[in-house]
Amino acid sequence: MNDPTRPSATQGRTDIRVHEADFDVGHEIAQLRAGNAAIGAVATFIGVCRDINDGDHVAELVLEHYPGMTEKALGAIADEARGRWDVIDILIIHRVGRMLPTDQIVFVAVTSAHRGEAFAACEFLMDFLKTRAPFWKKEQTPAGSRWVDAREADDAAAGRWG
Amino acid sequence: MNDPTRPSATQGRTDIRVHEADFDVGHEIAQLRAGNAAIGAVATFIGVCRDINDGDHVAELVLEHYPGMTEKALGAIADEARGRWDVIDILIIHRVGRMLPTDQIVFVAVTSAHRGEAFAACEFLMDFLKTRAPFWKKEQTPAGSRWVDAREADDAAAGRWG
Amino acid sequence: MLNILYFARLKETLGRDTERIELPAGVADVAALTDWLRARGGVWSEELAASRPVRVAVNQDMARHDTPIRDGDEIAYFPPVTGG
Amino acid sequence: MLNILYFARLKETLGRDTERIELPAGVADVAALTDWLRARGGVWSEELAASRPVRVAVNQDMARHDTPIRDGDEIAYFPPVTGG
Repeated sequence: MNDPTRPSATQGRTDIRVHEADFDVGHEIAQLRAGNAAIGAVATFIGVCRDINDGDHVAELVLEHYPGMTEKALGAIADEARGRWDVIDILIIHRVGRMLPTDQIVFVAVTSAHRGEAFAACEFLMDFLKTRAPFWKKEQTPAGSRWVDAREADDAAAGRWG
Repeated sequence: MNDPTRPSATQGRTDIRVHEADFDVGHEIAQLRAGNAAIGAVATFIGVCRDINDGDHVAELVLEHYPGMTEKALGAIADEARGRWDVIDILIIHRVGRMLPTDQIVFVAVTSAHRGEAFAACEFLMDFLKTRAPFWKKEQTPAGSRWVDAREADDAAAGRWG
Repeated sequence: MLNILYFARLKETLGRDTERIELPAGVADVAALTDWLRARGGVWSEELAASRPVRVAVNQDMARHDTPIRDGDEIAYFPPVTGG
Repeated sequence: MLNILYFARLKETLGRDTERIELPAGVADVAALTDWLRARGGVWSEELAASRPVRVAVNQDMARHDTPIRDGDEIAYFPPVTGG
């Protein structure tokens, strides 16, 4: 992982945060871009809590994680993305704790000189975060609370990257 | 193109804007998501004016377009994306006129229930916008002003989608 | 009448952004109109040479050489696009 | 000593989120530790059955059955991850 205290225009920084608090994507994007004229492309992804999953109404979601390993796993995923694509900045914010439908859960932003690298790295980060970072979702539905099962589609998405 | 005055939670709206004024991505994302608990994924892309292109310093950029055809072409691209992926909202904002390095040029945002569709549609929209929408860039460099040549990489990127 | 528009580099080299002309006799498609314009000579034959990557839109849709042209159409000539 | 952590569904069904144990005699890798825990019977043999999709991390890195375990390690048992 790059030293986040000394970004350069073309190498940027990796910034990984795991916390309960919500985040402001407009502010985060502005901070990431601030004054860096080497950036030509910013690809971002926001994962949002829906009110329905597997056909059932979801009233709330609780996200548990493995403190310490979470940051380590996300750092390793970011390093892997940097090894594959020529990106400038990588920002990953993942919330934990209690969330309601329409709440933001995760934010990934990648800056690069060109759009192809930004898009690829952003989608790669999400696919690997979904399968390699120790987060677990528990949903509150009318039938009670239940742990969300891992999706085969997520393994398939991560598998695409070879 | 969907009627932008009557969005539904799962079909959303297509919103296309071409203008000189800058835009606030945080505000636009918030407006797009506002209260829609069917949205699980928001993929966005911001294209930014760099201070260097083809090795030369770029002092400013002027974007010309073909009023009328621009909106028509972007609407057709958005319709094509809706035909290919199950997306909720599509927002495309493209600036025209004079821009300086670090200025935002284009913003594409796609909402969907799931991330795969949002990512694919967002990248598709950018690839097709780059090759099918009538915008032309003129750069001001130390050697004078020059029209930017179309890139073969952009044709290749659009060609990928078959 | 045809309304012809020129954009970007073509607008500068041809020295105009729009012109209105009577539909020339015998012009029924894009290829024929381009030939007719090219016959003006000078920068017209240079800029609209078959070797140049010129794009044409008819009534604001991308056109091909064999796209029909009718009286009242809006025709645009421009270089390959470079937005985004 | 080993520090063993349990997360999500496993934490609930096994009734604990952490425990400290002496490194059991003969346990040198993940497979052996899992066998040792499974030998506790009841929910342990059910939840850690080979047919269950249980994941293991050693010192906060994803581990495999043959990943070595040494005294002082932090071992975590959890279901497949579902974040993002």
